[in-house]
Amino acid sequence: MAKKGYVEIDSQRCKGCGLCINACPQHVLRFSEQFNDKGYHYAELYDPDDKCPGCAFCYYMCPDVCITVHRVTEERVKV
Amino acid sequence: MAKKGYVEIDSQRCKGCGLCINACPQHVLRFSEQFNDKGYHYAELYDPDDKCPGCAFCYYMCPDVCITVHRVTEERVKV
Amino acid sequence: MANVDKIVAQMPKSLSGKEFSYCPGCHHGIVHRLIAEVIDELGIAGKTLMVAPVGCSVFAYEFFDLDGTVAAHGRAPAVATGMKRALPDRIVFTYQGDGDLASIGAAEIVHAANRGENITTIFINNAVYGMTGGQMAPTTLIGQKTTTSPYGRNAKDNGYPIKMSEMLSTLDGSAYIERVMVTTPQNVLKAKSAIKKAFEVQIKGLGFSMIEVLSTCPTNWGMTPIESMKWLEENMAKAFPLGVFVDKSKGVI
Amino acid sequence: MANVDKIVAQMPKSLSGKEFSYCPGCHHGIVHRLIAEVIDELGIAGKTLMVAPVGCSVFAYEFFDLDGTVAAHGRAPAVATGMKRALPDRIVFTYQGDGDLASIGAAEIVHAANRGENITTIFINNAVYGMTGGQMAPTTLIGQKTTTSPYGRNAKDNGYPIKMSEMLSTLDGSAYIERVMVTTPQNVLKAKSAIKKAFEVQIKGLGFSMIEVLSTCPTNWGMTPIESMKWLEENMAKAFPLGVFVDKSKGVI
Amino acid sequence: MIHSVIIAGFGGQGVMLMGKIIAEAAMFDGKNVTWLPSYGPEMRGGTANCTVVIGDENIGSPVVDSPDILISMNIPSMIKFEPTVRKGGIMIINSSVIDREPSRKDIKSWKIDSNKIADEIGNSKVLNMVTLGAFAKASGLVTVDAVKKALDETLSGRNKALLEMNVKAVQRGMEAVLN
Amino acid sequence: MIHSVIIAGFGGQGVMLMGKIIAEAAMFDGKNVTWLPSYGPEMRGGTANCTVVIGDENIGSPVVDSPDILISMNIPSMIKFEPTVRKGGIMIINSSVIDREPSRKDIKSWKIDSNKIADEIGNSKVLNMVTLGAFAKASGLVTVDAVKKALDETLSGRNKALLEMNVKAVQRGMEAVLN
Amino acid sequence: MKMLMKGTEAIAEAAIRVGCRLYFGYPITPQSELPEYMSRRMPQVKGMFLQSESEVATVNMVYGAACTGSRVMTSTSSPGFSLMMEGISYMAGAELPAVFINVMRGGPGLGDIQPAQSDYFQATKGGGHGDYKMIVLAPHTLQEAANIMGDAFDLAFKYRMIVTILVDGMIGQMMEPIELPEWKNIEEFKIPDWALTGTQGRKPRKITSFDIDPYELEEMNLRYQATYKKVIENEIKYEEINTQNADIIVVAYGTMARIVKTVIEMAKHDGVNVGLFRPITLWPFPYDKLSNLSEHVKNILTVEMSYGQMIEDVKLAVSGKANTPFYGRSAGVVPTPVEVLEAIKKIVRR
Amino acid sequence: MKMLMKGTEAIAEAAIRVGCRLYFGYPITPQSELPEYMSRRMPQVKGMFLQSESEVATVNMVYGAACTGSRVMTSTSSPGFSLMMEGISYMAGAELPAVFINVMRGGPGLGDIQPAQSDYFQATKGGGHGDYKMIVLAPHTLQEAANIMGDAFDLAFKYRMIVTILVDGMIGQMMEPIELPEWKNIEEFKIPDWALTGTQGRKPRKITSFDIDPYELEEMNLRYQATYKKVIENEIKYEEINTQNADIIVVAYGTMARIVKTVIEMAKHDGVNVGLFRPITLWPFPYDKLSNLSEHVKNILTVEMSYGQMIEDVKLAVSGKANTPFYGRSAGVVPTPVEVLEAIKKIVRR
Ligand SMILES: Cc1ncc(C[n+]2csc(CCOP(=O)(O)OP(=O)(O)O)c2C)c(N)n1
Ligand SMILES: Cc1ncc(C[n+]2csc(CCOP(=O)(O)OP(=O)(O)O)c2C)c(N)n1
Ligand code: SF4
Ligand code: SF4
Ligand code: SF4
Ligand code: SF4
Ligand code: SF4
Ligand code: SF4
Ligand SMILES: [Mg+2]
Ligand SMILES: [Mg+2]
Repeated sequence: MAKKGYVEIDSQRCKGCGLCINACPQHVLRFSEQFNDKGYHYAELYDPDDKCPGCAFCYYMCPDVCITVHRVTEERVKV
Repeated sequence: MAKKGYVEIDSQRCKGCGLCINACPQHVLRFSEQFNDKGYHYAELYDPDDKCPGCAFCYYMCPDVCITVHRVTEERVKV
Repeated sequence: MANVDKIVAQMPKSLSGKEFSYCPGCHHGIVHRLIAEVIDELGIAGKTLMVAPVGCSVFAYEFFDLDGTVAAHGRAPAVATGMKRALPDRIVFTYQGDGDLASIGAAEIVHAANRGENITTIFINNAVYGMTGGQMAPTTLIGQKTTTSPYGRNAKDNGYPIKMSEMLSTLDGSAYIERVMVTTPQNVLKAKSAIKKAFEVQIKGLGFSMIEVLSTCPTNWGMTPIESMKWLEENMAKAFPLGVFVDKSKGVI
Repeated sequence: MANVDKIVAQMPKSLSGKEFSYCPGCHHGIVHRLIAEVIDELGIAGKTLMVAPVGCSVFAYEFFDLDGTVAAHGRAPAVATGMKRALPDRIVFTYQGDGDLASIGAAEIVHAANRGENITTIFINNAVYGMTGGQMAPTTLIGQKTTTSPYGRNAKDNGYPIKMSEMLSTLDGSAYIERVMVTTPQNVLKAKSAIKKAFEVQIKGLGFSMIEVLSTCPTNWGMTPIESMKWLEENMAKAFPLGVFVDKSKGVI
Repeated sequence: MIHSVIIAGFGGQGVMLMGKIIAEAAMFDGKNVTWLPSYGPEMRGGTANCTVVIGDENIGSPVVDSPDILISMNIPSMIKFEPTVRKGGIMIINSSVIDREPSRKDIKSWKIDSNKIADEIGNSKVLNMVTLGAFAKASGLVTVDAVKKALDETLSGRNKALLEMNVKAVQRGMEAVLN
Repeated sequence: MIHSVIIAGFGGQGVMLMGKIIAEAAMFDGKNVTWLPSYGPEMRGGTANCTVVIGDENIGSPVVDSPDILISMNIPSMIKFEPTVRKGGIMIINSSVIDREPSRKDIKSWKIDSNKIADEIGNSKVLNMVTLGAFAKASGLVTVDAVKKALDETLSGRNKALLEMNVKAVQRGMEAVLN
Repeated sequence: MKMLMKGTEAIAEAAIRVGCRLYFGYPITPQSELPEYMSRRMPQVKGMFLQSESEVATVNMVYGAACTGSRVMTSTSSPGFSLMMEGISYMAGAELPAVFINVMRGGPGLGDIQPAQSDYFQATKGGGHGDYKMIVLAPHTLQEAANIMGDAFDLAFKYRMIVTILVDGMIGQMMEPIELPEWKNIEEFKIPDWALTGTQGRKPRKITSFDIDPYELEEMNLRYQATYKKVIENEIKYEEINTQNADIIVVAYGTMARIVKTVIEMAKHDGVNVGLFRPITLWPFPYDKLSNLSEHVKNILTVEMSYGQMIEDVKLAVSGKANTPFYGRSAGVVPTPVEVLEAIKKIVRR
Repeated sequence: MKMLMKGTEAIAEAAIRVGCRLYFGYPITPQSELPEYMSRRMPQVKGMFLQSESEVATVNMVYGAACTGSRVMTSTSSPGFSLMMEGISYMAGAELPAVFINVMRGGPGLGDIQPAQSDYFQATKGGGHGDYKMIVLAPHTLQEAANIMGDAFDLAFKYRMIVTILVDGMIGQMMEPIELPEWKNIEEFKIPDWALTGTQGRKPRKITSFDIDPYELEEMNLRYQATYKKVIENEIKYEEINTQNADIIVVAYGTMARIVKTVIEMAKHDGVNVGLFRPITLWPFPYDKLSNLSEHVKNILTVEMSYGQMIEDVKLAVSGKANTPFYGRSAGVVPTPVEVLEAIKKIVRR
């Protein structure tokens, strides 16, 4: 099944507050095992079965504006 | 007919604002012809036919606390 | 039978007897007398502290036979707070003009009220800065000409006549707030019982109490004392409706 | 057929991109983003002036890609007034905390509102002084422990949580006042449209507009960001009911 | 030479304006001049006064301990300022309000029935200009033309009649000194 | 002689308390001592540090440009302070969090797996006391008894168990230095 | 053509003519005629007058207006000036230009409303916190006051500093014939390149007195100090009246200097040759000039309407090279020419 | 028995022990621990702590509490102190005793929160309006700070003056072992005969800084001036460290003096004999003593955490008898012993 959406998270900017993880209806966000340079376990997308529709709930809640949300749509392209 | 009441007005304290005169229901107050030391025509009682019952309306309105109100009553006095 | 002569009304004991510095017909004097009468009747003169403002009533501390001081312009509620916190069993009241209370002193009165500071404030609203020569106050009416609103106050530049009693009554610390005027013997008596109520609220420790008195400033309004009272009743009393805005004393007093 | 990848949400243009100085999970950041989104959508970035407060958001002027300054603690409304009077056709907004706006700045906000000063204020109410280490704010809840109310705020000594939106909405100059929170994606969107409304009110020249945002301070509340949001919803939102308190835009916008 | 004048009376008597007209007139006469009002709450209802200093050279202090000339418009100000007038100085008294004699013998005094004269002219308000006329005549410190010019300036915009009435008042005041 | 210590790490790692206990212990050892925190919003989430100066004579400046000893609890503070340590000085590294080697060769460094040891003791919070123990042993600046006394003071009122656990942590930290 | 005007009004009209179109203020005696005049006049010249809720608000409104690069001013008297100290310190730190008028009255506290010079320290040393300075100008006639307004605004913008006109109730309340300054064409003022006007595409501008990093803040402070040095080098102003071969030199400013000018004439009759040194810039104070003068005279008498404030700057200038007696009265009492003359004679006859 | 305490907390606890039971204040770094401590402690000793809405409110609350004759105090840092200037001037005029703490930080404006000494002028010359003075004490260790609190309240009541403790963020934030002062029995304080307590039969008492008649106000001012004279005669305090036969005398106070003490030791190794003159009372400043010292040494170096404020008092004292070089940094940057030593060597080696 095709990807409908995904998010990029600026892992260095992230402070690991977890508000995005808490807000994600698809539960496809989690804390990374890694520390970033600030010493935080940053948030990362783990979406093996492409659940993320790009609803942007995570973006709405992120206090540090770390998240960029993408939506992927199929469109007829003129050739 | 006997005096039921009367007022004393501190003519030196008076500033001639006329609030008492304006308030007197019996119209027994008026401005004096004289100036007081402050140079004001002070208020004075003119009550030839003893109309003043000592209602104290003038007192209530006086901004400079110039007025002392008396009431005269007939009382049986033990001898 | 003999005639007995009783004095039914005279200078209250709590006044010092010093001549007032106010202009002829100025309502400051009436309110002073009412406060003194209330203090006499409640028998609290010996334990009452007064805080005078900066304004025409800056001299007020001289006119009362009470311990008293003058606060910096607008800060009377803070000064009174300091006194009350130091001596909680004393009665502390402030006397403030509208420039003093509503303009420069807005923060101090708001927070005294919000803290439920157990003090009483007598607020003289005469829609103008009297002392300094009749400049616009926050309480000045729309269209009213003053020395700093020579073309008449207009809402766009200067905003609106501020209703302090209404505003302060939204605060949970306010226990009693009423607006009165003293233009007739009848409403003078109403004003007196309002002031008495305010002091009783403090005595009972119910919190912040304030009486706003709509007052005249014949000198700066450029009217005779009698005209001023008419203008007050016909204009100010409409912009600033009389009434009780908070009363937490119900049942308590 | 081809897959098209669209970015639907990202860092707004009106933010400078500088990393926020706030603690993890602090709501200041969410509100910053919402303001920037609104400014982008209204296309007013080029003519908007920002006044930052003294508080944790003292750095806010750095975080926006706008001309901006920092006002003295509590005086942002006065600074904004000076700017707006000098440049009436610019958009001027202040960003203030509850200590800044409700405590030391009470007089300035009251008079900006009463003048109907045509500015917008974003008011971050987090029931505490964040910047200085979690002291009691006038908005601190009854019973809430802070570094200056170690035994919990009690009404007798400290008065009551002050409801600024309710108080300011009694003033005739207030055109739009609403209280919101940002604890869920849903109410984040509500908060955004409130902020947009406030700016639109200014653009239309209707007068003073303010949005009060109930916000978390995980650090000084001593909770995790998630716990804080729960505490906010269960406690603060009860003491400070959400809603629109004034709306003079009806029919106009 | 430097000359000083103190003008004192009730708020309502237009003493400040009187002082301003005198100062302005002196200015038009090409003199240096200062005008200093009493200010503050002592004005409340009570008495007001102003000090005018006129000189050929620059004027240092506009404050005056002992004036050369006193114009006293009511009893309180006469009581307050008469003793301060410089020996050989001049005092103009508004006898309509002041029912008493000057106590100083070492100064020259003129009693002017200003209110009455003003009423005769038909406007009680111009009593200050009547007094000003008397001052001008008695002191010779300002020329009539300069006073007229000053009045003209101050009343500019107002109707002609008012100006003429004021000028008349000044003249009547000057005459009053002659008698 | 005067010795200076800088203790730096995350807010949550109890670096301030560590510094206070060290200072208090030195005091109980009869030394002069000052403790100076970093303060202000840079603490927001980020790193915190404090400076302890211990001396026999009076201590003038509590500010230290180059410490004799550095206790670094996280990478940022190691990056920031390692270069400032005085030649021949000492650095204690919390190797549980710091996954890198010291770059200075002219100072003596000890790597302590503080978090792990704390977990072994059964309370991750005592990681600061483990580190403190290591510091005490490595520097010899404070006696164990004094540290115990300081802990006793600070935890007075709290339950005995907590105190013992902290003391244990200190001892384990000291042992860690020996290996 | 000369006009008879009140000091406060002369200052206000002069300010308008030199291009001030923004006034914020709060009434206080003895300067309320200034805001009153502005309230009448500003609407006529398309300017803006706003009566603020307090002096604390005033100074911060001025801060805001100054951020936009506009010519803005305010006026107050002693207690009101004290309330502005935090804001003034902020403006100094933010390097914002504006003109303040302090029409001094008797203090301390509520004091009275009569003329005084007891806010000299506050204006020249820094009544607010931190190492900052304002340019302080002290005119002694209404003509000088009117003339100085143009310089005041020019200096404020040239150095991005506050310029304070320090006068007293006498200057504020008296009338004198004056020649008003020429009208300046406000269209010709260009908006400074630091002004907050909205980015309109360009890089954002920030104005602040703040930097959490002490080394950054030190940089800012060193910049202020460099500016102050420039002002000291270029802007010192004073007046001298027969200071050469004088028996005694009197140092006085403002109203007090006026009075001393009268005293100089009186003293001639008594055969005493009195010189006057009148600082026009109180900050920067003319230390060097006065230092030179002190080498050729035995006594340098400072006369103030205070209990001795400027005297400290006089002593710093003289630095032991001459006697530095003092005569002053304060609290609203203005020394008369006679008493100043007596003070002088006592010293000279010693 | 010695305790390790923070400066702000040591001051607070000492104040309570010497009888202060009323504290009003508003948080500000670097002294918020002081109100925080008071909020915990006051209820335990039946005292009163109130967090005010602002520093403007604070100073006026202190005014009100002081009117009742109680021992009241507050604390703040630089910007907050600036907001208190009007109220302080009022208290000086009303002759009200109280203790103020200013824990100075970098300025001007918002500045930063690091230690500074740039509010010296404000505290010693009068940041408020009018001719007034406060007694200004500058402890340099926490022990001295704790000890000085008793004197502070005693002086305040003895002279009916404000006493300001002028320290910086360093003293406020650091910990040091200290011996706390003895507890005073507050029952033994008697209510002053000027205090407002309610007439209870006696004559009413009035407290004000106001008299509309300048001659009356002058009387009041002359009374203040007489008090100040007494304080100057009786209360000057300073510390001297080998000022005799020193190659150079350094004048410094508070934190800066601490650092100089380190420098003295360092200098010995370089064979430079450095003396320290440390004013403890900044007002009244020890002019005479320093004047004497300046006769026997070539260089008197002033070192401050400012760009030169106390230096003016040093120059007034020295009055040309010695060189008066200056070294200072400000804005929250604390000069290190090393750089101060360098500055000294440069001068000595000249
Ligand atoms: C800090 C300060 N600002 C301004 C003033 C000048 N001032 C004295 S009284 C007053 C306003 C008086 O008006 P109000 O409070 O309404 O009292 P009123 O005279 O009308 O009774 C002002 C502005 C002052 N004394 N102090
Ligand atoms: C005049 C003055 N007083 C006090 C302070 C110290 N101070 C800085 S921020 C602040 C309060 C911050 O609380 P708030 O406004 O609620 O903002 P928050 O940090 O909670 O977002 C205080 C008291 C100051 N900078 N200036
Ligand atoms: S866009 Fe929606 S679904 Fe995708 S990660 Fe964010 S919150 Fe989860
Ligand atoms: S909300 Fe933002 S800052 Fe918080 S964890 Fe998610 S990405 Fe990181
Ligand atoms: S008491 Fe009544 S009737 Fe008598 S004079 Fe007064 S108002 Fe008139
Ligand atoms: S009301 Fe009082 S002051 Fe006014 S006229 Fe009557 S008596 Fe005189
Ligand atoms: S000026 Fe107005 S308020 Fe003041 S005393 Fe006169 S009438 Fe009353
Ligand atoms: S202290 Fe509180 S308000 Fe300030 S940044 Fe941290 S969480 Fe946010
Ligand atoms: Mg009023
Ligand atoms: Mg807050």
